[in-house]
Amino acid sequence: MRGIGFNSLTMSLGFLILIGIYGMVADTATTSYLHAMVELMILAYSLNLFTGLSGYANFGHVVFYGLGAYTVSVSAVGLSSMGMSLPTPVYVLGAGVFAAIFALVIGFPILRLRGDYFAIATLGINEAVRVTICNTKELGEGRGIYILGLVPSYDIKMLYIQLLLVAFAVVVTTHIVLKTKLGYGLRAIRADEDVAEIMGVNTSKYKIMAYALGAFFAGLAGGVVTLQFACSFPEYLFIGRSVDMFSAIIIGGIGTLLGPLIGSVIFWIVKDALLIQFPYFHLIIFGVALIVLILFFPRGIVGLANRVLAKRGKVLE
Amino acid sequence: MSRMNRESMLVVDNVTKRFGGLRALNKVNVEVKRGEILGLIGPNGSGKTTLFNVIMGFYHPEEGRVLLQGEDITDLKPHQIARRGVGRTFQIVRPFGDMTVLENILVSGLFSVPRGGEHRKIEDRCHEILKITNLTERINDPADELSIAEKRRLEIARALALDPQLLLLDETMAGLTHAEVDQALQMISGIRKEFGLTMIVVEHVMRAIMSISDRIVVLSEGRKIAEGTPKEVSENEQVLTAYLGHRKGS
Amino acid sequence: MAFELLAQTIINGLFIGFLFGLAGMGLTLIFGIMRILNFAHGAIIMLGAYTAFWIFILYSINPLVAILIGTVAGLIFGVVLYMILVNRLVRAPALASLLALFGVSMILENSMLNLWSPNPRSIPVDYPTISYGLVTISGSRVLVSIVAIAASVLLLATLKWTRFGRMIRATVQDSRAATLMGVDVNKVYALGFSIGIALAFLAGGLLALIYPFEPFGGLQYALYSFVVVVLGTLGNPAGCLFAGLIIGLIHSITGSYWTLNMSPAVAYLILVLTFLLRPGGIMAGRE
Amino acid sequence: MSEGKISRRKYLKYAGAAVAAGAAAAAGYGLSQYYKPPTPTAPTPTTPTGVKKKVRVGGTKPFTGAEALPGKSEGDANKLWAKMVNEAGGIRAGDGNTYEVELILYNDEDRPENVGRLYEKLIVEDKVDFLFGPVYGPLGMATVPIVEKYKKLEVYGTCSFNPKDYRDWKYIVHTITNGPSYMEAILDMIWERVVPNDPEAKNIAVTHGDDAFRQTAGSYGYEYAKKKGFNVVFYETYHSAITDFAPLLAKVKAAQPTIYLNAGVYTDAIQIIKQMRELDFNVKLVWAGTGTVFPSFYESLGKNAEGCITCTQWEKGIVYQQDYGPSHDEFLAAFQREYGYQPDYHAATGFQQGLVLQRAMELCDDPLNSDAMRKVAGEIEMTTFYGKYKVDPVTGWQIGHKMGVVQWQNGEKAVVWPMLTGVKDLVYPIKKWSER
Repeated sequence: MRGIGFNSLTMSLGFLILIGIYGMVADTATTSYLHAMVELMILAYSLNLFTGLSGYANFGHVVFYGLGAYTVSVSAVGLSSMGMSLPTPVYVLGAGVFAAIFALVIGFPILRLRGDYFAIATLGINEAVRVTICNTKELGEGRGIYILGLVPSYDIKMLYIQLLLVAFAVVVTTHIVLKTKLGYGLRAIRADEDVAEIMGVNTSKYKIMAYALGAFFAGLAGGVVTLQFACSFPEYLFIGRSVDMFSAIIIGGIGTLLGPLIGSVIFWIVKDALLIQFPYFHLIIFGVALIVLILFFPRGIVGLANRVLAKRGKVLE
Repeated sequence: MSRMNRESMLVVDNVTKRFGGLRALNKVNVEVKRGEILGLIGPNGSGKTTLFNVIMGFYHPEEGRVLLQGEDITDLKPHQIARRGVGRTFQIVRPFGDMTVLENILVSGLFSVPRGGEHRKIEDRCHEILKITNLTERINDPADELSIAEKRRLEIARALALDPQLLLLDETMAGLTHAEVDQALQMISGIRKEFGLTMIVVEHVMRAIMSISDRIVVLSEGRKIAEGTPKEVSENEQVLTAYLGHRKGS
Repeated sequence: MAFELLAQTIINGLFIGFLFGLAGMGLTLIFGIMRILNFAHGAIIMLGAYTAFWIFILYSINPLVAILIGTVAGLIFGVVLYMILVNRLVRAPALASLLALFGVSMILENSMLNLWSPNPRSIPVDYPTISYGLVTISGSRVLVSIVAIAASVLLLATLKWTRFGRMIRATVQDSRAATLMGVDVNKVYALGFSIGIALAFLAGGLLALIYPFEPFGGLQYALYSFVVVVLGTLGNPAGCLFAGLIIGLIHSITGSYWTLNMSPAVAYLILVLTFLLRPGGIMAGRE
Repeated sequence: MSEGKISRRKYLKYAGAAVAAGAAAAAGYGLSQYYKPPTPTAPTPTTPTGVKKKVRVGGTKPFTGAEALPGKSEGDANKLWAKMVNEAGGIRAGDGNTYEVELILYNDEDRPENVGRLYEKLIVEDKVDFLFGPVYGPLGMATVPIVEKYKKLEVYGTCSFNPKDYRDWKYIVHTITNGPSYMEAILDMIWERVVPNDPEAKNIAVTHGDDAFRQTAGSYGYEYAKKKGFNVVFYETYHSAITDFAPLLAKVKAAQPTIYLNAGVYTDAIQIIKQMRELDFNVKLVWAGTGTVFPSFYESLGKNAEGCITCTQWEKGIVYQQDYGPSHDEFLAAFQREYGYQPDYHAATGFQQGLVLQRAMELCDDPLNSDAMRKVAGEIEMTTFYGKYKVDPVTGWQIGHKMGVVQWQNGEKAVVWPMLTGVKDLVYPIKKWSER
């Protein structure tokens, strides 16, 4: 095996440590800026675990982020009515677990579909969940659920630490998955699903596992955002967020370890700068840039780097 | 293991497969002994590939059963059959394009051992297979960049990595030059000696199939029309008509 | 009383159904030919609505004529969009082409916002309504349905009988085989794609007659079109017409007999159910 | 990927040109006459007279996305206020200094992930002293924890909250009558001006959308109507993104109400009137949604808009006797001159945000300290062109401001409530659809 893998992992974890320390020492505005970037990074990694590796276009991945968010607020309200409350990490973990369970339940039916049918089904599910939330009294309908006071008051540094831990977890998980049967099985499914089945890969089981794993980390990110705003509302399930995650992994390099990291950093910096400079035109410029980038680097930055590095026998994972 | 005939590796028992009105396989009975190379020939559309897909569990037969070493595998999923040691190659090469040659082989390697033996042991076995199918120098190149002949050998290597007991070779010689066919024949007999494999080989290159098979089964329009040693089959009247069509005046 | 409500519901359902069908047709034609899901479909429908609206306002001609001119403009826009971007997308990996089209919808929606302000608009024109007892049929909806049916029949006829139609169907079956048969697949892609866009412009124009529209209003129509397209089997325009009616009825019946706010959810649930029962969509196999 | 691959360099040149052309075309088009993008936010500095201090005010509005309409008009009004204050030499605060206003507005796209980052940037990086809240309810609530932590006074504009969600926040003040009492003005107007001479008017139907604002306005309106003595013959919620109301209206028509009130937004309002006409569903008075206030409502519906009423935070023609800030006409003229379009209630509310801050600074002896300012803002009572301002000192909830009611009468919005000088007669019952 070529000397690869190892340094991609150290690079990503090293980068996380770097922005972690910088975020903690700098002023809270920078912490909040990095917090938003790391949140997008986690979502990109969670999408990469499923779509990146298996090639199944999941356009409704934000539904797990939303469900994670609602798990925290619903459980916070529920527990407080019984006079109890949990430490925040338990809430966040609960958010991830619920999202993963939901993925397992919904995964069986829709993972029997392929390609474009699957993409549309995920869109449908995201909308169906959002509409159902909007119409259920207990879930706060359109107004959302407010838990100000039920969870520790807003402290961006603490939230940032929790988010970094989740980011560490998702990066290490991606590395492990890429090195084990799950990773090879998923990449085989992406290349040619029927042949993968014939080569011994239990395709239906592996797709579900990846789907639930991705959902778990998206749920964790959702849990943290509810703690940040002390409320959760249907806008968390806005389809635009799925597009952001998607752009991040396409820009960075789909199905790789470094791809989601590079992609989300570039995506966030460019989008934020454009948003502040051109309040009205930012999406036009961003749209044009996205298209040119996709046509030029369909394999993303890591893909490009690999083409360059391949001559020297090294490949970025 | 099998109460019936001890050395029978695979029994295709009275299998019928229909696609709408078309009867692709019609009550086909085939038996392959352990360590034997069975040639499977027949004109295009005679059901050879369909039979492979039924054996691999990709298609489910309307009637009949498939037994692997006495165990009924008719209702198993392809990956379960593969893990029971049945490897297969494809008529039109289907490599895992964006994965390297080694990774292509690692996929089946990892899934062959039921408990998923540790990485190191599997990797050594893969390197050995690469040597036999002389793909070693292309080890880290993406499968897309291989030549047709190399991709054909990769298919065989990938099937071998499953540590199979039964190998299904689907026209691995098609489109090869004379020299390349001889090379392939040599490799297949080498594999047979090295791993003691039972094989079913589908081939249109008569010279190759006749020389390598112990026994030959001939299919036409989904039915078995002849069976026997290569010599018997090549003189069989029905086989010639099936292949060459009716001779004038006969 | 209950009968009138049922009759009114079914009539409303059918009328929107034709519009959903037409909107779906543009989408499914493009998918059929190029295996690309046009995620900019919603924004393009809105662009069609604005085009028809401005032609009507600036030249104050009969709205139908304005819509037809708009459709021709759609054809040209389709060709331009194909030349600049889409012909390169055909060869790009599937995930990338889906996202590139999202990029297109970002550009279109925000350009419309900056050009024509976020104010919702509608073509202010009224056609007489016909009513029997409590059941009334609005003139503009009848008109919209007639045009939608005419366009659908016209499309199906061209596909069935004209040479160009056969070339498109060949490409839909198997583009590689079509090339071998001497079909200039690139020309089919270009024209097929622009016909799909023209249909979206037509749907947008008709929609502007009966519903208000604004730059970001396309998402809801896109989601409904996806449901219609998948129900009618991807790549099968005839199936679309049929599926459009079903979704129109579901939308209307849920609205009348449950609450209107669950209509989209019911449509999406029907979509997921169809996937399970007939993965190929209801028209699978019956081309 | 190989066959038909254009050489990378040729494509680069071609794509580069397309990118530049695309962005330039968009920017150029953007400056078309109808829709002028805002001038840079920081107003032109005025000639310094004496010791000048600076007060920084920050906020975010949804300049793009589905909420772009209210975002742009509220943002424009905030900027107009800052410009007018600076042109008049700044705010003469309670501590004797005069403060020049520096306003910083960002685009939050009405998306939660932008709010956290932008408010931290405003408070910590841009060091703003006070904040104008975002336009959309849930997003407004999302800023509460940040504002409470950094103890920064935040004045909310058209962002409506629900009293049930109030937790003891200390730095927030509202300007508009909040969601719950939106329908009160209409119901009071009907009770005072219609019921006495048409008892039938008690039978009303109420419907509303299911997003934050319409849910609050509709459900509280329903309770208020029952408390007031109305007989609500039909009540239902509809999905906020729905554009086809025929099924709903068929049911409302079946209930045969005299008056039909729908708490909806702009697209609902147009669509409901169109489909009431299609279904020939006649009532003596109709409120189709707050969107009725927009001029383009009348443009889109033509004569069908005649007679439609709506409650509104503020409307041209509601002439309060203001004891602070510009008069009704001065505000209208200033806005028309600056932006070339009629201000709607979002714009008026945006301007009121500024006036509340300005008045509080004038009366507060420590004008940059949020605690002191919040205390003053909680206690002041004033009437501006926008109407009365009085908040509950503890919750910051607006209790003074009352909604007005307007009715489209031959192409103009006539003020029919509150009963101030110059109020017009109410056209009741409105013409049947067939007679228009």
